[in-house]
Amino acid sequence: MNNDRSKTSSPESHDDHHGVGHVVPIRYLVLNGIALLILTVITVAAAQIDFTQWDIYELNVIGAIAIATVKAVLVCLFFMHLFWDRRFNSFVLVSSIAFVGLFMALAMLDTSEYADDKIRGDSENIQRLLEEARSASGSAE
Amino acid sequence: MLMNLFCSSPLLAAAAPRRGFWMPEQASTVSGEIDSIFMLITWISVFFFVLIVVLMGYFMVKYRRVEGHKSAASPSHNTPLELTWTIIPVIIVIVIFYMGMTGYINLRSVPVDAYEIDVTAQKWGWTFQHPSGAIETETLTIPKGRPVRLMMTSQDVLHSLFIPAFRVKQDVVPGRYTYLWFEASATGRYDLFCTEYCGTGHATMGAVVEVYEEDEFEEKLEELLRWIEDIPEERLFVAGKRLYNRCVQCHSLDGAPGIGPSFRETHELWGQERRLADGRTVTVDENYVKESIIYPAQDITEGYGNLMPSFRGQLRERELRALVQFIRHLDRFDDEGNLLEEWQ
Amino acid sequence: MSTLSTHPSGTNYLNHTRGIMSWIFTLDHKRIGMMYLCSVLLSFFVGGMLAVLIRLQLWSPEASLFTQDQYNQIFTLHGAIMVFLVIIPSIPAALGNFVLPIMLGAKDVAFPRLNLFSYHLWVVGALVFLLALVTGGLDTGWTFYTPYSTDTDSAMGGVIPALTAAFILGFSSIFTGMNFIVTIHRLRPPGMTWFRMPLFLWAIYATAIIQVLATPVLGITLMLLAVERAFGIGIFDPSLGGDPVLYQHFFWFYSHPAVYIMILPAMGIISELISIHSHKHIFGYKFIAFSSIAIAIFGFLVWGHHMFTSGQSSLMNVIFSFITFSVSIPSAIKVFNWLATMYKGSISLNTPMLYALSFIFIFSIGGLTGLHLGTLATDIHLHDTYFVVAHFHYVMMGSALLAMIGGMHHWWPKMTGKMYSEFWGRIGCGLVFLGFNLTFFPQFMLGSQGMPRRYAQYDDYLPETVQLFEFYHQLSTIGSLVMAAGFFLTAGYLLHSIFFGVRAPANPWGGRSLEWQCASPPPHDNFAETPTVGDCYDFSVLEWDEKEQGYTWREDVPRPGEEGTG
Amino acid sequence: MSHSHEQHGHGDHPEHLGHHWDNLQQQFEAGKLGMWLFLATEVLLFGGLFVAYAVWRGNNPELYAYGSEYLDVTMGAVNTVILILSSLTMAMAVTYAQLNRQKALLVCLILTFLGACGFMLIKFFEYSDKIQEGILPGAAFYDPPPNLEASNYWNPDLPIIDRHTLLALRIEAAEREREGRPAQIDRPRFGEVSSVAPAAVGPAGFDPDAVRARHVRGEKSKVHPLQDPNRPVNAHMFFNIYFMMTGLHGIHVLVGMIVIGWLIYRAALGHFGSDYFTPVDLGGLYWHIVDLIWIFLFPLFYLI
Ligand code: HEA
Ligand code: HEA
Ligand code: HEC
Ligand code: CUA
Ligand SMILES: [Cu+2]
Repeated sequence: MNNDRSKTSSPESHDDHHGVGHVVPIRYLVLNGIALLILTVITVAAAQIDFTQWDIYELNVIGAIAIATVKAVLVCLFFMHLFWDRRFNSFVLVSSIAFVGLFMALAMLDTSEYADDKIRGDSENIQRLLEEARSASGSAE
Repeated sequence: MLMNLFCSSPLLAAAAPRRGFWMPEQASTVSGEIDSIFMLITWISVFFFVLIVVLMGYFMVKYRRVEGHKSAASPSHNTPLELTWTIIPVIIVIVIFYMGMTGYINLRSVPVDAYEIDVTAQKWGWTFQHPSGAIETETLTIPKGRPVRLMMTSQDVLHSLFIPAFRVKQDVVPGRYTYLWFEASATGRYDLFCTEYCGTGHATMGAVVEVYEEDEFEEKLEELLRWIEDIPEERLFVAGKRLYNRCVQCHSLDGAPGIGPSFRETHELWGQERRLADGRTVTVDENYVKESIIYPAQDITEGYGNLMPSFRGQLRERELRALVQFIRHLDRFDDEGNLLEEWQ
Repeated sequence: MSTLSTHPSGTNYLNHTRGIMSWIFTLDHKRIGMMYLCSVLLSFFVGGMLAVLIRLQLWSPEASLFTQDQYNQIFTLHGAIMVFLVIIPSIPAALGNFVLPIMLGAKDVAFPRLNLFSYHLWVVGALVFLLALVTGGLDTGWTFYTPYSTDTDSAMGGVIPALTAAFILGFSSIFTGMNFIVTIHRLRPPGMTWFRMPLFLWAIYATAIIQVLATPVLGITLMLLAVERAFGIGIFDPSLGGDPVLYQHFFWFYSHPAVYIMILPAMGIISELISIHSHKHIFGYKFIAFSSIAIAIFGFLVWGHHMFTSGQSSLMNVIFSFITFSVSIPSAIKVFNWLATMYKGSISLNTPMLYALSFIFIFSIGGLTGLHLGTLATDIHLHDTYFVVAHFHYVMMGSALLAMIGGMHHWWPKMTGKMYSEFWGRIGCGLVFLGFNLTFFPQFMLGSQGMPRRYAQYDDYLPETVQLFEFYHQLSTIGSLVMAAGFFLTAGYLLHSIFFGVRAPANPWGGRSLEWQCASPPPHDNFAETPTVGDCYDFSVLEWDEKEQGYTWREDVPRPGEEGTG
Repeated sequence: MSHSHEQHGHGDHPEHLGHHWDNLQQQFEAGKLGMWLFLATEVLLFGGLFVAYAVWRGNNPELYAYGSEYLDVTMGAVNTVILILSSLTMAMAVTYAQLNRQKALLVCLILTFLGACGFMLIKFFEYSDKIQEGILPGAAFYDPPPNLEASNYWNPDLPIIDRHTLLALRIEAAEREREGRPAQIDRPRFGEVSSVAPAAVGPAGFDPDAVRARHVRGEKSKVHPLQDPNRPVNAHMFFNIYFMMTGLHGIHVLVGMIVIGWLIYRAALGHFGSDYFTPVDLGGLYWHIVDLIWIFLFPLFYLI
């Protein structure tokens, strides 16, 4: 009875079975760690480049997110064993991200659509706060 | 009988002659279209509901369990059949969606020549301001046969303006403007509700929409501006309170400085010197207050910016006087602006 | 195989250990389910009594029973209790906990400790909710809309405790959902393939997906709201530059899927009830199973239909309206499949079946009026009126909750080992059904005629309007009293049956899913031996046994195990 | 529990196997799936905040360009490195547990724990800096720093830029321009007054291009935001989201420290080995997701 269960439920075939689960060699982990550190350096460096001089402001954002995504994928695949795990676990992760993406896309679309209806400038309340700050700090004039 | 039930109830006919069974009277140009969409969906629903309930009742009786009777063998699935009752509803809902969308686009497309009314919502009341400067709070007076556009914002929390007879509704959101438009197609008086929960007074935050023929409307509008003539000179300060609606955003009555100085402060300084931003001083008197309203930029009070709009042309002489009297006699009102007993 | 049909000889889960502690700290899914059931019913009673107060207040237009502030608290509490304490945990956590592992053929859920923890979280959440009452009350409506809820001058003092409570209850719900997904994935015994699972399990599975994916967003929303209210940070509050419409996106991103947390398990129950009590194979198993998943997924795409008038942009309104209709298709599939199941069946009009039929009747109305609301042009008129109130009571109270009551009757013999009075059961169901429709049908007209919701009184308006509203409100109030009578009756005979009821057979209705193969009430570990699984909707193998007063396996048919399948 | 063992009569039931499981593999995989589902809820929990981030960024990019100048990139980068390293040691801990290397397991866990401490320490400095400077979320943003002299940004010669000061600056600038002198403020733009009703007017004199250019040139704004005529409207919004996200992340790190502490305790007692390492594995997954979120937070707040 247990036989067909454990057959279907064992991970991918290259599992050399020390007990349960897949053992990831330390070598892989260290390499992965180094890759992550290098990518961190790259992100910081890339942020210094002035893409605005070529009129492409958002490239900084896109680049940073792209690198962060690569890092995240590395963490997931190797540190978190998803590379060797059941595909369903990856599916769970990916779908959670997909739902965040869905939420984000629709919410951004809407808020940008009605952005023009907003009353510009500081709200009355903030003006009041500033006024208070001014009289409190005594730095006016 | 059924037709009766769904179109107009005899039971209620006496109470509300112009109402249908489902919908209130149609008093705007869009209500007809919206009602027909509503009725279409209702009839589709009735069809499916009756279909389902009749089948259910029939099966219930026909296949009721009796001694010895076994359920007859019948297939446990039938893909064509199942696809049929998937696809038919799909088609139906697409039609419904499309009609709803076109109706909605109508509701959002304001004709260019619309008559504009500014609406401010506050807990728990509405302020409607006409282009001529006439302001009303308990009623909303509009012309028949002319598109009206309401530009709305709220001073505090969410509210929502709902006129059932016009089939329009829009939330009023603090920190932004939302709009609503309609064209009344019948004169009369209609309810206006607040339909976004806003606290204690939510249930009573209503007004009455009054629709007049065009010429009558102009008269009403005049009247709205003229009401002040009917108030005796010595009680003008009461009229000033009503006009204060337009100043409330910037001037408080309780002494707390807002965008502009509190009227309480101005009142307390009556007859005394007031320092101005440029270092001059000026005596707070009738003249100063009047000037402040008509040429606000001339004398900027110390500690405030040049932010007050000029009301030149928007307030007539008597209204100006009423406001001046109001500020001058502010000791007859409490901090909320209620008239004290002895002055009522 | 003696346990399949005979009475239990030894202990069962109810008496296998004793003492109150053996319940409070039990790890047995059945006991946890029962504790959930009692707690949920208690909350339902409280919420129901508040509902009756609402109805009494609205009897007359000037509404003199309560002040406006009191009324606002009453409907807020009514809504919040019913949603967060009653209907979301009702079917999954109470009935699901009890039957899911048994139906699956497992000994327990995957994480029994987590399961108990969920229940304890529920209790803590309920207690914190009470805290909201003593810290100044709660009057925001169950939707906590900003800026009303974050403005300390507007909303009463209990907002933060209430948010905390809802946060805790949310995590209780998440853990239940996680537990069920893992149980269904990992604890299916041999032979229990996905398509042999009873449809109730598919429904619970689809529900669990929503619980896991949507509820965390509620968590973060409530957290932001609490921070906003406590410290005034301004993500949602316009007086600090925030955006109140964004809050509504956050709220409904959870709360629309949440309505499917309520209805999906109910639909699962109905699939079971209709098939078992018609003694006929369910029609279109796969369509029903997949439509549950489809509802769960589509349910995430339509939240904006609650915001058609909120200041949401016209573009999004159109998009959301379009997607809204997509959810009605899988629902339609289910309704038609249920009807087809009844066709040529052999229908026993037992109390559970009566509830199932009531469900179809009421859900059709509730769901179809969802079409009026999903349609842009008409929702503009209907939004925030009693039409919406009627719609959601038809689907929440009349559908989800009645399905839960029906399911409770269905599994009552299994849970308690006692039969209730069939006669009073039918009367009770009838009263509830009539009372329900009398309460809520008039509210459709009330709403389309313009009566706004959350109104403590309605005397301030034009006389003919008030007169019309009064008429419908009075009908509604009368109905609610009839319904209350029905529920009291139900509570009465159910309690009676616990003490004086006839012993229940293992299989009183003739169900084939695994829970009917174990004794009533089930033993501590559910099955003495791992049960064998067959087609759980093939009733031809069962026959009525007079001696047993229940159904037993036909002598002339081999059991699945014996014929070598499995 | 012993009770149930008798009942289903599995004589050979391993020690760590719950009574309702068939074998360790099944139990392990269930635990893992459960953890992944939990991580999915974490993703959605943070997801809400990412949505808030994206919505505000999409509509008001200037807030981010402006606000991020007040964050310390070095601290953020060091913290990123720390978290990556501690993630590495955590992953190694899992391997060592599976290989029955008790000592190495313990060392790795302790290193992970130290990483978490280091992260929190740096966070503590960052936060106390912000509090010192009065750069806080929400209404508190509009209070001047508690100690004006000690502030690195506060310039005693400058007024707080509120509506009135801004007005004065505008008039002054206009006069200078008229007199042919160059304007002192960078192209101030002002909140538009709506035609509909007297709208709130505030210091909207913000020029995103100018700030971007300055940012790219590597110049820090040296003035306290309250004194900065280029402060965008609702500048506090950046800090709202910054504090909410890093705060929630910080709470997760604290929880992670408790979890790792507990793992250290059990590892020291020798509880884990090749046949039972689920707690290490699941704790590790949790720790990695904390790292993963930081991997996004770092560039999103500090760098762009
Ligand atoms: C159990 C809970 C539940 C369920 C199942 C539903 C189901 C649906 N709901 Fe409902 N809804 C609520 C609970 C629920 N709702 C609540 C609580 C609110 C208000 C919250 C508040 O504001 O406080 C609300 C509000 C609400 C609104 C917002 C109204 C407003 O505030 O303006 C809308 C708008 O689209 C809507 C639509 C729908 C639709 C289209 C469905 C569909 O899923 C219905 C599908 C079912 C059918 C269509 C019937 C069966 C099919 C047939 C009989 C076959 C024929 C079918 C066709 C031809 C299509 N609902
Ligand atoms: C599952 C959800 C649920 C349920 C079951 C109910 C049940 C009822 N509701 Fe409720 N209701 C809501 C959810 C629910 N409601 C929500 C979410 C709101 C919106 C709140 C808001 O605006 O913020 C609302 C609002 C609401 C309003 C509108 C208030 C307003 O807008 O001003 C009204 C008015 O009539 C109302 C009435 C009723 C009535 C008469 C019942 C009756 O059906 C109740 C009948 C029940 C009883 C009388 C209890 C009897 C119980 C027992 C005796 C014990 C049970 C034991 C066993 C059966 C064994 N409800
Ligand atoms: C947009 C905001 C705003 C509105 C609306 C507004 N005011 Fe003012 N008001 C100000 C400001 C700012 C000042 C101070 C600067 C100045 O004197 O111009 C001021 C100053 C005044 C003063 C001088 C007060 C003093 O003590 O020096 C008077 C009087 C006055 N307003 C009357 C009115 C009246 C009457 C109305 C309504 C009909 C009104 N204001 C509407 C902003 C406003
Ligand atoms: Cu204003 Cu409700
Ligand atoms: Cu919905």
